Amino acid sequence: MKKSLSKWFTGMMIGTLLLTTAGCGGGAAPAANSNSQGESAKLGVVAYMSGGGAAYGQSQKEGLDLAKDEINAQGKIKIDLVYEDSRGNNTDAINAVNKLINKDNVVGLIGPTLSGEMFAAGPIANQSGVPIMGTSTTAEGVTDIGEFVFRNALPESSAVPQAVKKAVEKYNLKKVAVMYSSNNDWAVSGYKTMEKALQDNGVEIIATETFADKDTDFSAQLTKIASLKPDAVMVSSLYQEAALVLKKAREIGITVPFVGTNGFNSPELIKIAGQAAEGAIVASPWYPGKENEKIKKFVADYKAKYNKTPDQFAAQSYDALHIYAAALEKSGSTTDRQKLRDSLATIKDFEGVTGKFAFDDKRNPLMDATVLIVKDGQFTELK
Amino acid sequence: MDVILNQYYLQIAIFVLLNAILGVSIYLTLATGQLSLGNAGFMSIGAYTCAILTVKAGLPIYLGIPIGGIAASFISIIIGFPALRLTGIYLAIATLGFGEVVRVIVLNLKVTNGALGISGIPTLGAKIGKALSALGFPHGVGGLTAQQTSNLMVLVVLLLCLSFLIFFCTRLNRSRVGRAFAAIKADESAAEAMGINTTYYKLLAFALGALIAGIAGGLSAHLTFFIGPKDFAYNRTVEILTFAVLGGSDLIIGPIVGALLLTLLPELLRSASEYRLMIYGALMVAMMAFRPQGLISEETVRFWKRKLGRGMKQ
Amino acid sequence: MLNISGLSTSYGSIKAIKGIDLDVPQGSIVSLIGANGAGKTTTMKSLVGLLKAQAGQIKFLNQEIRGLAPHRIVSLGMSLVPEGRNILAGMTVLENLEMGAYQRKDKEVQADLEKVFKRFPILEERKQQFGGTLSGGQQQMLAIGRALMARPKLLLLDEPSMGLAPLVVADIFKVIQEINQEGTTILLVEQNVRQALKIAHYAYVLETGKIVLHGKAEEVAKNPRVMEAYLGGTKADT
Amino acid sequence: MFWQQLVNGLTLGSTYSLVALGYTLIMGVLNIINMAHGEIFMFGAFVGLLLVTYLKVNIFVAMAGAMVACALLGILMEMLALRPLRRRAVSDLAPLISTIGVSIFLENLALKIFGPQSQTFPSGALSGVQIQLGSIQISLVQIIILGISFGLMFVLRFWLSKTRVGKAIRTTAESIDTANLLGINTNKIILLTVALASGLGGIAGVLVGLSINAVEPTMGLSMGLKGLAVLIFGGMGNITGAMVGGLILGIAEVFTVAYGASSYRDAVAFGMIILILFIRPQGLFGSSTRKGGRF
Amino acid sequence: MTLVLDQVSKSFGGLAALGNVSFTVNGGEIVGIIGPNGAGKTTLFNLITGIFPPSSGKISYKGKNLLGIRPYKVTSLGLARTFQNIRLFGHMSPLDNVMVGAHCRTKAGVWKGLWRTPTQRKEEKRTRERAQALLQLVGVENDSDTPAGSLPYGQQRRLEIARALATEPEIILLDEPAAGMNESETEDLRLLIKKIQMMGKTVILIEHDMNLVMNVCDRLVVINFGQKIAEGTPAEIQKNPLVIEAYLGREEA
Repeated sequence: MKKSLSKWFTGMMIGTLLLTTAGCGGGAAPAANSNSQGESAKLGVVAYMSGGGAAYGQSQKEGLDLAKDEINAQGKIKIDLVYEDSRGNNTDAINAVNKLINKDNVVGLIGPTLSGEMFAAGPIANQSGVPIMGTSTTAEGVTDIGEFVFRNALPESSAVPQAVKKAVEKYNLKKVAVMYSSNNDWAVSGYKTMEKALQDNGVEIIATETFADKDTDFSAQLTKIASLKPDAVMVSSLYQEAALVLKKAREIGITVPFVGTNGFNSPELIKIAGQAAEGAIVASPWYPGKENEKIKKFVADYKAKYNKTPDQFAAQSYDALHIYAAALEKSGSTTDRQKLRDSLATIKDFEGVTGKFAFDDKRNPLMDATVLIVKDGQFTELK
Repeated sequence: MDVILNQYYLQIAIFVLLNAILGVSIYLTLATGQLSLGNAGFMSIGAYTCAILTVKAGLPIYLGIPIGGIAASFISIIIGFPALRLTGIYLAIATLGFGEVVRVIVLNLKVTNGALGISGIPTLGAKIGKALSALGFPHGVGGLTAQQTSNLMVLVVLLLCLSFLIFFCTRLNRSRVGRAFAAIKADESAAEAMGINTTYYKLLAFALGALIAGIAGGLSAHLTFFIGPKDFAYNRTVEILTFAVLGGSDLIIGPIVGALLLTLLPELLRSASEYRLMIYGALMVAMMAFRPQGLISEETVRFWKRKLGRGMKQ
Repeated sequence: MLNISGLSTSYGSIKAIKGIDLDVPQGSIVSLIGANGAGKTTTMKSLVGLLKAQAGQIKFLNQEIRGLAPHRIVSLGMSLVPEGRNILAGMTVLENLEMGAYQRKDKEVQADLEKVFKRFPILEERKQQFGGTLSGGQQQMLAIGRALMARPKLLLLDEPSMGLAPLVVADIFKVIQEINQEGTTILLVEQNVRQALKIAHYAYVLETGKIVLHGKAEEVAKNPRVMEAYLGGTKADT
Repeated sequence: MFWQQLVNGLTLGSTYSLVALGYTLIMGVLNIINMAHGEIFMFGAFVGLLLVTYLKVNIFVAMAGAMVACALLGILMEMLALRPLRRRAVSDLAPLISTIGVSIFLENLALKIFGPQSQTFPSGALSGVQIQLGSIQISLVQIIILGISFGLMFVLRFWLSKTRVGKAIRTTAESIDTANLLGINTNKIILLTVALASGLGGIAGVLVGLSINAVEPTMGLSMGLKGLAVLIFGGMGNITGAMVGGLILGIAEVFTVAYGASSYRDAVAFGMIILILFIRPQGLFGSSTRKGGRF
Repeated sequence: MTLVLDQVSKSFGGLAALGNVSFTVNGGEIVGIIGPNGAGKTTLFNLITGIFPPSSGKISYKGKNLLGIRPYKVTSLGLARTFQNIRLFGHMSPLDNVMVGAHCRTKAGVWKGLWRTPTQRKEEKRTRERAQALLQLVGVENDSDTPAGSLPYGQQRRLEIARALATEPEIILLDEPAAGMNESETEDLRLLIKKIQMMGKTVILIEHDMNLVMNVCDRLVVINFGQKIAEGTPAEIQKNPLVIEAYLGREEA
């Protein structure tokens, strides 16, 4: 009985082996580029949908799905989305991009979620001549990959200085402490921008402490910082660590303002940190509380569909698809990748939920950020 | 032909080969019965050394990759002396710890650019493409696009690497050194009593494994345009381990088959991506319960030899 | 009490015992003797279920016990004092003895403990010491005492004299005889042939996995074959 | 600041100790490293969270619930992933790999069931309460964790050394064969041990979840690796070792941040075990041979 | 006087396994070491071959101190052994097992093995031929499809001897080579041991099979409770009352 079970198992595994090898060769051949008009445009999405960062990919998917339904309902242009999971892993991102380009024959790409993934997968799209747009890849140098690489994610270099400047003016900051997640590329990039912005504003950095993603204990860093009595604390990290930092800081009696990078800009921050999030400052193009019809409608629709407030990952993805739709409309083809790229590059005066938008000559977004502060459990504009 | 030359399949084939090389690296250390979970660490040493040399110092790739491998094996010898006194689980955990320490050091060094990693690494494909156009084939060869040609060339390069490794290992297995490895794996103290300097051969296997992992690291840097510390963390270690576990580590073909299966499986399971890792985990448990020696063991080969041999006679 | 027929056990492809027939009548001491590697320990381990026998019958108190888990066999009243004693080195002497009575829930455990201490006073002296710190002879006493704590109907002893000084060996054999006189049946594997045959009622001689000789102990003792098996005859060199 | 940092280190260390206790129990009896312990811990945190959030139970009831749920999970793991391996002669690496498989499975199962976002305990569930002792500040949850981990250590030690079942566990830990000969149903004892260790993991999950107040599916890995480091540092299968090792690791990490470079903090745990493996492979409190007392 | 043991003692964790054992072995002799189970015979072998060091005392071989020398070096000095519980490399073929034995007499490293240089090929060929000859000597078939671990018990014992002989030893230490063998196998073994002696090698033998020991050994050393209790020719030993007592127990308790 035991023997036969083991034999059966081996047989099954060998079967899988044969199937996989067969499947590899016998995959559907990609259809040749058809030029027929009026068909729906196929866009590929590479997102972090399983594993530790799946929360981000999930928000992005939700934002995209919402935008897709709207665009298709309008009927001017039809869009098909093909999702691929990148697991936050460079190799998987490369495979996903390759599959979308060469097997699914997509006309353009959205994603990947992480800047690191973009550095790995972006060159593939660029080589193949397929436009790719990051919606959350804020790191330095992303669009330097090549002229097919776009992003509508506001790089830290635009947002962070605004927040720092405003905070310095408002609270008359002289000396601050900085904390960042040192194993997260995106947070490190944010930290570097932050450091430069502080120097530009003549603020002294009295302590620089690091932690890692998924850390849960910040007592040592914060005790040290508390003893130095800074005027404010700057934090560059994802929302979970940021929220835990805020909580611990308030617990041990640090009451000064906290200024954060993009990671602060999430409803989850307030959800996790609760009362401790009060007074946290962040600059963001995305501000759900803004008096704007478009934003209100988006927030309401999103709430109706997913029963939660959209975060910036959702908002920026939502905008990204609308930008693509506008470009597709302009290019007049649902399959021509080069044309799509060229028309994307000329997008100007686009009104999205994250504000007025245009690409600069390096395919980075030109947009304004609003400096927000958490007040009574809500992001409100810091004036 | 189009199907085979589809860049998606070419790319997957390239990753299969890269992973197969990693599989060989863990196979080599396992050849003396030592489980090293430090291969991701050695891979990262190789990858960073090579990337830094090629990106910052402008060394050609064909020099950068072997130097990366040598750097990894050099480090392996330094930590191998104390580490190889440990056996079994202890060695596994110590090497796992080594990988983590390497990761933290990489995060903190300036030259590795911390968490931001090194981007814009020239790819093997691009280099080959350049060489091709220098040879007068700017638009590819024989009706293929330049990209297809260079990818195909990369594939050939990797295939050559892997073939050499297989050749190396089979030659090794049938030599004095290979027999010493096998003897140590079977019974370390009996091997020592038979006149084998076990420390030397264990260290040799360890260093060879690190060398190959380092070379694989260098290759991977030039295949993925970008490397960051996250690429060589715990998950990578487990991934490399599963190649050997699934395929079997008795014979060199085992980890290679394991790498093939485990690189293809995620692509096939793309539609079931949420369940992909759950299936992975369950598979590991089932393997240990039903076939701890892996899919391909010496018995399997013997069985098929006998069966085919009989078939031939009939 | 114990009837074995056709018992065979293998390690992998190597057959260690090949069809053994053996009877242990109630109240007796039966001695199983044989050279190293003859299969004595394998036999003992097969009886208590530590090794899975491939074929044959093991009837204990008229119940088939082949294939039962060891703890079930212990609860039926069979205890083995293994070769090498297997003292719980990291537990105290007292704890070792208590573990002997693991399955018992009756109130006489304490009384039995006193009995063991009376039989082996040294154990009482050292009852708080770790088992691993005892000398070889004391460990053997502890192992026997521990087995007795289970109140076995049949006690299996695997080489109780191994590695012990002659004086201690004599003591151990005396104790074995006493235990038997108090009503416990004993199956004894021994290398110390002369001693073993002296206290045994019946004896079986095992050679390379087979019983080659059996009978009343005194008859076996007189058999020249036994003498030869242990000290060897001198054949002419070829 | 020194004293405050010491307290920080102790409280952090006590969470490590709590996690390491479960590791050490399984290591002691089965001589394997349960790589899935971190994920069991994570499940415990979720079960506690769900109980508090939806059934509005008292936090101690939630701990009991998490303990039971994790014990059941442990039983499943023992029956499906460990017992089949014991029946045949496999290398000691097989259970290591098998439990890595379990850990991957559980983490992704949790991602599927609970979603990737981190979740928090509702306010009022003990978290956030601070106590001031002179210039030193400590949170109530941390005191509870410290208390419970020390309490558990003493209870466990007492239970293992004085009770019948505890002694049976120690006997099985010394030798499964001898335990069998003494009439102990070793399969049952092993099942009990794994269930107990997993249950302890569950309690640890709730407490740690409460203290950081963020529960998410990948929290098991980092905590699991820390627990693993403590296990090896303190000595495999040694309860005192787990306790002291956890505290030392906590203090070492905190002091690395306070007086060294915070960015090297993650290297401390593994640096420590590499060091200890070279100097004293059996760990701080472990004995060099299997002859010495377990636990 | 090739091998000299001088007042050798060994204790494990306070328990004495061997106490002040001294004897010498001369070139070309067959010396038997006998004694009841647990007397310390295998410990003696482990001390000689360097598995662990003695607690006190000296061991020297051809005037060379063997203390603190690792087992593989001891083997290359010319002392090879077999094990009481067979320790073949179970998955390897019998031929490969024997070829492993030739390790310390050969040189080719990774590089030469990879490119199969002429010297490597020559060496490999010589090793193979010698190994085949040794297999023939001990009477084990060279079947590459049967791993050593699946051979019959008696063949495994003889294969271990062939493997030890492949190290080209001057002294070969056999630890219970006849255990588990039947009478005719034991007789073959006796002839084999004699042959090994004829090859000019010295044999040290631990054995329980008294027929074998008495018939093959030139001299016997008897160990009981870690002490040497007697030494002499088989005939002397058989009459020694101390030995009889050690084996059969005392006449009167």
